[in-house]
Amino acid sequence: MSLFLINLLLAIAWAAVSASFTLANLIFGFILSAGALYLIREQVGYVGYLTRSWRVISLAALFVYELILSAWRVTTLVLSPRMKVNPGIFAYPMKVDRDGEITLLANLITLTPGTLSVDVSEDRRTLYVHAIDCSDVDQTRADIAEGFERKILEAFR
Amino acid sequence: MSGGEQFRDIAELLALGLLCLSFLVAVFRFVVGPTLPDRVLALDLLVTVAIGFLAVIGIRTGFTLYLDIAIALALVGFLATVALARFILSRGPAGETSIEEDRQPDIERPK
Amino acid sequence: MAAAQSKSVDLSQAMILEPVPALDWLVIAPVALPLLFGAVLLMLRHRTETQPRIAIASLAILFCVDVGLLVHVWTGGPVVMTMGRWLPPFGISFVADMLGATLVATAGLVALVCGIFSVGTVNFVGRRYGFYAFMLLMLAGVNGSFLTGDIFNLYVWFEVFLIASFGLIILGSGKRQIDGATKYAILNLVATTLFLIATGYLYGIFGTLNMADVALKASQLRTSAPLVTLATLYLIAFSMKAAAFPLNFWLPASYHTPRIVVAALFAGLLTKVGVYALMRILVMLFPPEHAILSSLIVWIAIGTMLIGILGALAQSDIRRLLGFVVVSGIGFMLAGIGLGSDVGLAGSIVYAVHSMLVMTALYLMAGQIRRAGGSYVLSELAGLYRTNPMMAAIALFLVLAAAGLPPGSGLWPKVMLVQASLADGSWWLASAILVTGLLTTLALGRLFVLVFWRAGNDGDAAGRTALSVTASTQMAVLLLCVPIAVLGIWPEPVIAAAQFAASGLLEPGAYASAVFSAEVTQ
Amino acid sequence: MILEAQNYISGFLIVIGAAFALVAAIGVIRLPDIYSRMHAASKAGTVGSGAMLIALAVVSYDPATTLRALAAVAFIMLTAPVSAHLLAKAAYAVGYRLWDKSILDEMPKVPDADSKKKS
Amino acid sequence: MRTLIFRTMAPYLTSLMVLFSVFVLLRGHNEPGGGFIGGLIAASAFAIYGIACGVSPVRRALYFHPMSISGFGLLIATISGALSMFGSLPFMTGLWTEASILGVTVDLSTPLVFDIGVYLVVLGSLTSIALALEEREED
Amino acid sequence: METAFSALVGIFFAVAVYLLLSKHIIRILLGTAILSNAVNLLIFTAGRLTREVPPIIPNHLSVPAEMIANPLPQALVLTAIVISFSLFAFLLVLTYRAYQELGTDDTEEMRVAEPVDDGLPPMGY
Amino acid sequence: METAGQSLTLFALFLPFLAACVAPSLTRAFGHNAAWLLAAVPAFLFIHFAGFVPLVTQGGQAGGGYDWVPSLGARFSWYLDGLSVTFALLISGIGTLIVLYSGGYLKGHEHQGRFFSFILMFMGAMQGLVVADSFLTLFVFWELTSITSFLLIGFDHGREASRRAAIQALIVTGAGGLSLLAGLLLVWSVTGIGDLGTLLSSGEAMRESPFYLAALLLLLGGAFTKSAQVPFHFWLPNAMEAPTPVSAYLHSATMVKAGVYLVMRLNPAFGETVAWETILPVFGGATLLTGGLLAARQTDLKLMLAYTTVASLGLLVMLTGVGSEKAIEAAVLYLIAHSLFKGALFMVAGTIDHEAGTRDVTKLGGLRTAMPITFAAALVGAISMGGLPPLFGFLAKEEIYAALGFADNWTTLLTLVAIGGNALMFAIGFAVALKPFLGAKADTPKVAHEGPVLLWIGPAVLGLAGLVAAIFSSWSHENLTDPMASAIAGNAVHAHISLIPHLGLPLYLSLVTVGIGIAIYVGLGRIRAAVSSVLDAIGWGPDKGFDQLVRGTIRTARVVTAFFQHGHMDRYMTVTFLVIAVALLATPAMFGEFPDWPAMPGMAFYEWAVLLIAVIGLWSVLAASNRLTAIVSLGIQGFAVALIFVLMGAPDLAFTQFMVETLSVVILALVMTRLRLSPADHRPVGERTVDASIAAACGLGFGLFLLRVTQGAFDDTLPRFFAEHSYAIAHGRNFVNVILVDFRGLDTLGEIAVVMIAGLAVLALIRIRLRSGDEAAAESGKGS
Ligand code: NA
Ligand code: NA
Repeated sequence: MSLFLINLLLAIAWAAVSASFTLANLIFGFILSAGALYLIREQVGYVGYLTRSWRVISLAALFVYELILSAWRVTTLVLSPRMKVNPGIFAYPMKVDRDGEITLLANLITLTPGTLSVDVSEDRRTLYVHAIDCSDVDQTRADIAEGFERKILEAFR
Repeated sequence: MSGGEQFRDIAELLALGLLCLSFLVAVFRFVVGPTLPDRVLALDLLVTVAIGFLAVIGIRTGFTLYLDIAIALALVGFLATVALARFILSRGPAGETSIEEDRQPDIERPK
Repeated sequence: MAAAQSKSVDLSQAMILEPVPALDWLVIAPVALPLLFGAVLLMLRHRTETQPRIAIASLAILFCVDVGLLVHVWTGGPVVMTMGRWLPPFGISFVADMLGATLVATAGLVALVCGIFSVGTVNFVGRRYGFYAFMLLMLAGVNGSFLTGDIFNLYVWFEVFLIASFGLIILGSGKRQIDGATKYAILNLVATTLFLIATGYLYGIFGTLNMADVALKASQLRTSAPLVTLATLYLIAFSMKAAAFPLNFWLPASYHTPRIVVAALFAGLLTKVGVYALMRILVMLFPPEHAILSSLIVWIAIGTMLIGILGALAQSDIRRLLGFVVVSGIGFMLAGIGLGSDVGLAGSIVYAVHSMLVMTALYLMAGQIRRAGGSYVLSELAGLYRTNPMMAAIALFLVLAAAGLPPGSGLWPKVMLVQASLADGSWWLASAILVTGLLTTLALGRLFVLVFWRAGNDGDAAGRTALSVTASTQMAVLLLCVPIAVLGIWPEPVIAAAQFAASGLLEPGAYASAVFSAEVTQ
Repeated sequence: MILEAQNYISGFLIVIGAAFALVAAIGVIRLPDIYSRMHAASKAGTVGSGAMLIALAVVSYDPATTLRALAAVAFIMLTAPVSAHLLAKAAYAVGYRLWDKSILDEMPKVPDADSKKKS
Repeated sequence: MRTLIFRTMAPYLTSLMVLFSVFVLLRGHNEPGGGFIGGLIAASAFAIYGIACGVSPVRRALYFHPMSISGFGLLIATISGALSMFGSLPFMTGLWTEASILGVTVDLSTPLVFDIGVYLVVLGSLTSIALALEEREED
Repeated sequence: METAFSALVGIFFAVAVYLLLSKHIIRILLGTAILSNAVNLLIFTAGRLTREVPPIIPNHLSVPAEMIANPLPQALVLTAIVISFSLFAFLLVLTYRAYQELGTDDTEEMRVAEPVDDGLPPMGY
Repeated sequence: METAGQSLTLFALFLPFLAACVAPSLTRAFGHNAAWLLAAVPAFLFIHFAGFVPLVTQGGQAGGGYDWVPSLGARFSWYLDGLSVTFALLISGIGTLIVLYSGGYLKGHEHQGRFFSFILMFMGAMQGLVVADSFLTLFVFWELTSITSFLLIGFDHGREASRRAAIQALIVTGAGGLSLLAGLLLVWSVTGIGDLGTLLSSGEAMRESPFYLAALLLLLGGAFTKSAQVPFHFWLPNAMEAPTPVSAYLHSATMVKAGVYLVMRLNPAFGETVAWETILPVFGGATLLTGGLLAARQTDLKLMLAYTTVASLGLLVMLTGVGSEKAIEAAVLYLIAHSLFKGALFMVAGTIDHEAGTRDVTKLGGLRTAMPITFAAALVGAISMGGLPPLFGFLAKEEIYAALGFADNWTTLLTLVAIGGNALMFAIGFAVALKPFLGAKADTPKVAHEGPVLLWIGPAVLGLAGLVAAIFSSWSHENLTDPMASAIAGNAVHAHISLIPHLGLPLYLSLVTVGIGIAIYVGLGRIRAAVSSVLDAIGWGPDKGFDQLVRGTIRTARVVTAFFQHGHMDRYMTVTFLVIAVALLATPAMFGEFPDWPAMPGMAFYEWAVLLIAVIGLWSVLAASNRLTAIVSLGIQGFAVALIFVLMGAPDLAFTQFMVETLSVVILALVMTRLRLSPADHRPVGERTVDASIAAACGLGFGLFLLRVTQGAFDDTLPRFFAEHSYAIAHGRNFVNVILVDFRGLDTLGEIAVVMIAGLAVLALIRIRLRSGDEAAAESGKGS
């Protein structure tokens, strides 16, 4: 993260010297300083920064995709004349154990199709998830584990 | 008026209509309840829809300043839900029934 | 610092360009200073030892400023300052005419005395939770109400002193206090809201909020706009604020519940603002409508006087008794407003000054009685003359003053009001004033006799927490007695000021031209 | 050209967004219990408002406005799940039952009144 | 309300909202916003913080007592109005000056100071109310 | 438009007053909240209504180009909103404390300040 | 005008009050001997006013004064003519003696200084009253006499009877004072005359006014209460609770005569009308007989004297009412005589009480040897009171009968009344003077001795004065009687009566009187019993009525107060909104201020939708089955209002409204968490209907009025000004904000003060929680 900060500071410095604080100039400055940081990549561990950024972006992309999908699912469900729902709450054993990651996971689960985080257990190992369709819980668990949870671990570990 | 503008104008009116419907439907859920969390949920939805409404009004009038209100709603609107959730939580089991229990005169009176 | 913009804008179209004489700042100082001091006191909330010193120093400074303003107005006519130097009616004007300045000075004195009294009576909890800050801000609100020349701004100051009074009334948080405060708060809120409602209508009709501007425009709109209804709304709102019958119930329901010094402060300051507003808005801005409503007001006045004093007779708790006496006094003030003649209005104004001083002093005296006798209840009190002769003498003096007997101050407004009602042919009103005077004598005379003369039952008094009366509280009461006595013996300055003020209300030309003088000179 | 495109895109987005909003509202009406309804509200509602904000971003000529619109979307994404979570948790904790045709409940049963204070 | 999720999110949301509130405050003179709204948002921010993490962290974060902040707000608002005394101008006359900070010219004015006072008052008072109520819940 | 708003304001007032006439402080409190909204709408309407054009000068102009909404009632209402909110907060907490101290929010039972039978003053001298 | 003389008179008028201030310290320093020093004050006054005697004997008047309240046209002024100078001399002269007497009577009393102070104040008030010229001066001194006599009567406040008497006197004379005030102000407003001097010289001004009768009744209300005329006579005997010097002073020479003074004073302006000549004699005569009969009933020396005082006052009023020159002369003579003998007798009674320890005439006897000087003084007093030569009382009585005669039916009746009254007074006078001293020596609580000089000097001097004045009658006529009578009559009057009896009707009538008097004296015991039994049979009198009136007033007050101040919050609210509803609907109906029929509003569908949401929100607040739902419902309408602001071009408002609604819900939720509420609205249906009607009326009224207001033209000067200058001068593009921080920044300043105070108040509310019993501690201010 500190690299990101340095990057940002450099961008601001750019904006200051070019005496223009417009958004475009800032973005331009950001890209410029990212390039500049690339030059000193060995000293500052730039590769990790780059790949991590990529993973975060990929997580975000997954999220957006899932979100739109989820909205669509809800739409079809809600608008179907005969709503077939098998709701219920299932327990999801988490691999992530940091507060931030748990939170992120829970929130992502909430925003994605058919699932909604209700609570985290006291020991922070289990996430209780409400699902619209509980007919195949194991599959849902696997989806989460392979999807968001894995991506989160990739992005932040 | 260009075709795009015309399209947008119709889209705006259509969107406003849909949003108004959403409002009314949410309000309906609010009125019928039946539980307190249902009402809170309806209120939360109203805030979410209002953000969209502000965006549409912003587009329609050309005053993007309504955006700031939308941002504020996005940030602060959930505070109401949080507070009400907290309220539900601390009202004890079965929020509504306890209201009926309160009918009984055994309210704790300070000595 | 460049005050204005250098761009080529014709400032004279928008602003008053003459420099403001330093002395004109006296017109805003009674508001700005207490706000400033109040803020400082709030920031020093935890320094409960320093607070009283700062507060009393502030109150003393303020009183000096108030007197300065009074002298300035007396010698130079109304003082006007339009905030932000925008031309009136675009900026908010503050106008100190004789009426405002007199009331501000009286309020300053009352507050100072209560401040001194509070040193020995308000404990550290009270100080910590803002007694002095509330007091100063309440004073700011009251002064603002007396001085502002803008109706919406008047509403704002009403709210300032209202919420400050809420703060004061709950300070202590006893059961009675909470109960009284609830009723006080809700009913007052309704009254203030009604004021705001009326102001909303007023803006819709006139398109302006400046009082002088409204006064000028009202004559043009008289045939087309619903001004009688508007005036009636104001009448109700301010009558309620002033605790006039039949909307007086909030006062007896609450004034006996807070600390005595708070009650004293309320009795001195709050209801008078309602009376003031009635004079300012109803009499000055809407004379024909006032004339239409005048007989109604006279009957309200009669009802208020009698209901008030009957209530006082029925009470056993001294504080409740005094609350009703305050109500009864409001009736006297309304009488003059109802008559609407210059003598009547002047009588009301003198009565207002008298009532501010005397009612405060009486409440403080009730506090002294409580300290010396351990109770507020007549049936539990006795024999204080023997133990506190000085206090008894002061109490008697105050009783006389309140009952309108010489050498107290109450005599003069009573004389003026009777004179005015006779001149108006309002026999009922004159009779009501005199009967109320007599009943006041009975109620307060009984109080004096029972509390001070009745043989003491020492055993009982010892059982209650009787405390010695401290020098600072005694001094505070004495300090108030001085102006009461002066007003009783040599009332000329106050009466002259009141007549000056009353004629200002009836012929607001001077007021309006003072406000708009900037335009005139261009 | 760009202007026209902006108009079409934004018009499309707002209609879509409004439709999602309506879907969310209908979901809140039709779904059987509070927990299911929350799905509709938190997802469709968020997407709906997000779409309309993006439409605003699209039509604005001012990069600052665009940025703010996107920030608004981000803020909704940040807050919506939190409020949904809190509401669901609170409702469950104090004993609002799942729909009686729910097929699964792996959440530990509500321990009595004492635990609610800790949570 | 100390759920892990909420507790983790709240500080970020709070700082975000405080930032936004300052933004709203500063642009109030030209766009919707100003001291009130900014103050309301900031107070909401601290309310969220308080609900999520308890009152003490908020009190520590603010350092001063919220009511003192409020008092300070009133103080500077009044003083900003009174400054015009030195120019023989009426109370609350706007005084404008331009300061150059890092080559950027910034309008400094008494109305701005006044608005900041408003912001602080609203922030302080409402935060105080929210915290006091929240605290009451805890005992 | 003013007609519809007048009707709306009337409804707001009617509801507010009906609540204010209740015996329970909580309902009275709700009444005051609605009352303040009623008043705000009243002031807003009294200053005449204009659709959708906020009183803000666009960046490239120095005076507004078109008819704008009247900013003055807006400022007044803003002031009134904040004030009534402050009062509402106070009243709410007061109600809470009243409930704590008196064990009720029924005004019929809140008879501490004005007790039901409060003895006559001494009849003697 | 001689300003030195003026300021000396002013000084003389203030001197008693100054002396009153120093009296306590003087007494602390010199003990009872301070009386000698303090008596110098009235003595000085006596000398000062005596200086005017030459002037008034010439029929002249002296006036003077200073501007007091020029705004009201009121001066502090005095008017000295025969009437006022004579009164002034009586007051200051007797006052001197009373001060001395008090020195002896209250010797060693712990509050003697205070007593001196009161009596000097009283004297000052009385002095001012009789010389006052301007109405306000008169009224102020009049009220001061009531107040100071309240203090004196209540001096011995340890006893309830004392307190009751003090309050009674204050209320009765206070009521009279107010009546007097009304009368004076009425005269003032009718005639434009504000001082006695002018009024007397233009007597017809008032007599010809349509307000004559009203003014007369009001003024007599003052006079009759002060002078204890029936039916207000009851307070005077009760006032005997005061220490004896007080009774002697107040109830002989002075206060009670204030009413008589007033009547006499007004004679030139108000007299010689049918009303005057009917009312005064009727009330006076009734008082004379009532006083005499009631006196006969008493056994307490002071009470006997008190009731005869009532009788004497009746006689004086009656004579003044008759109004002929002779009658006025008679009144003057009797007034002077009465002042002298009644003062003496009261002091005698006091001395007996002081020395023997009782005043009960049935328990006294044989004191003549122990108290010879007192006996002598008593005898002299009684002779004068009985109208026997060679004392001044004799002259008075002769003149009375000369004035009345048997001219017509009316005067015959009055004559008979006078005979009856005088005979009763004769008997009682001698009863007081003889019974304690003659007969066998009775056992008294204290062993009686002659009192010290301070006690007997007063009665002795007074008795002597009565004798001297009678013997040198031509001198006293010239210097006292004639000027006074002339002043009362308004024209020069000369008295000729002297100690040398002339055969004629007056003498015969005197003899008849004496005869009846002796008969009464002899049968006093039986008469006492008879009167007592009659009064017991009646069982009610105005004195009892006073108590009933006071209690009745308090009870009525209680009922009235309970009706209006019932403690029911909801009824307070109902009244409030009822008043508002009536104002909103009745006023426009009366003054034609209802709106015109409105046009259909043209609004977009989404605008209607938002309005609909608002209405539904309101409805759901009302319909909420429990209050928690109602609270959450509150959010809906607030939210709708915010949307309305969005649609109506008010982004700042919408912004604020959204924030405020959110925060309201938050605070509500925070507070409600701990509140357990009783269920929803449980008003009975009837009450709900009433409330709903009032609410609907209010809503209708507000809505219609708003419609009416918006139908008028709108003056948009202000918004145009803001639009023009907001950016150019105030550098702001957002008008609303510029208004808030600049154009109307002061509103905002007040508003943030409100916000700040609310924060502090809430903090105080939440934090300060008292345990029960702490309330007193909080009040006491401990712990700071
Ligand atoms: Na009711
Ligand atoms: Na509100």
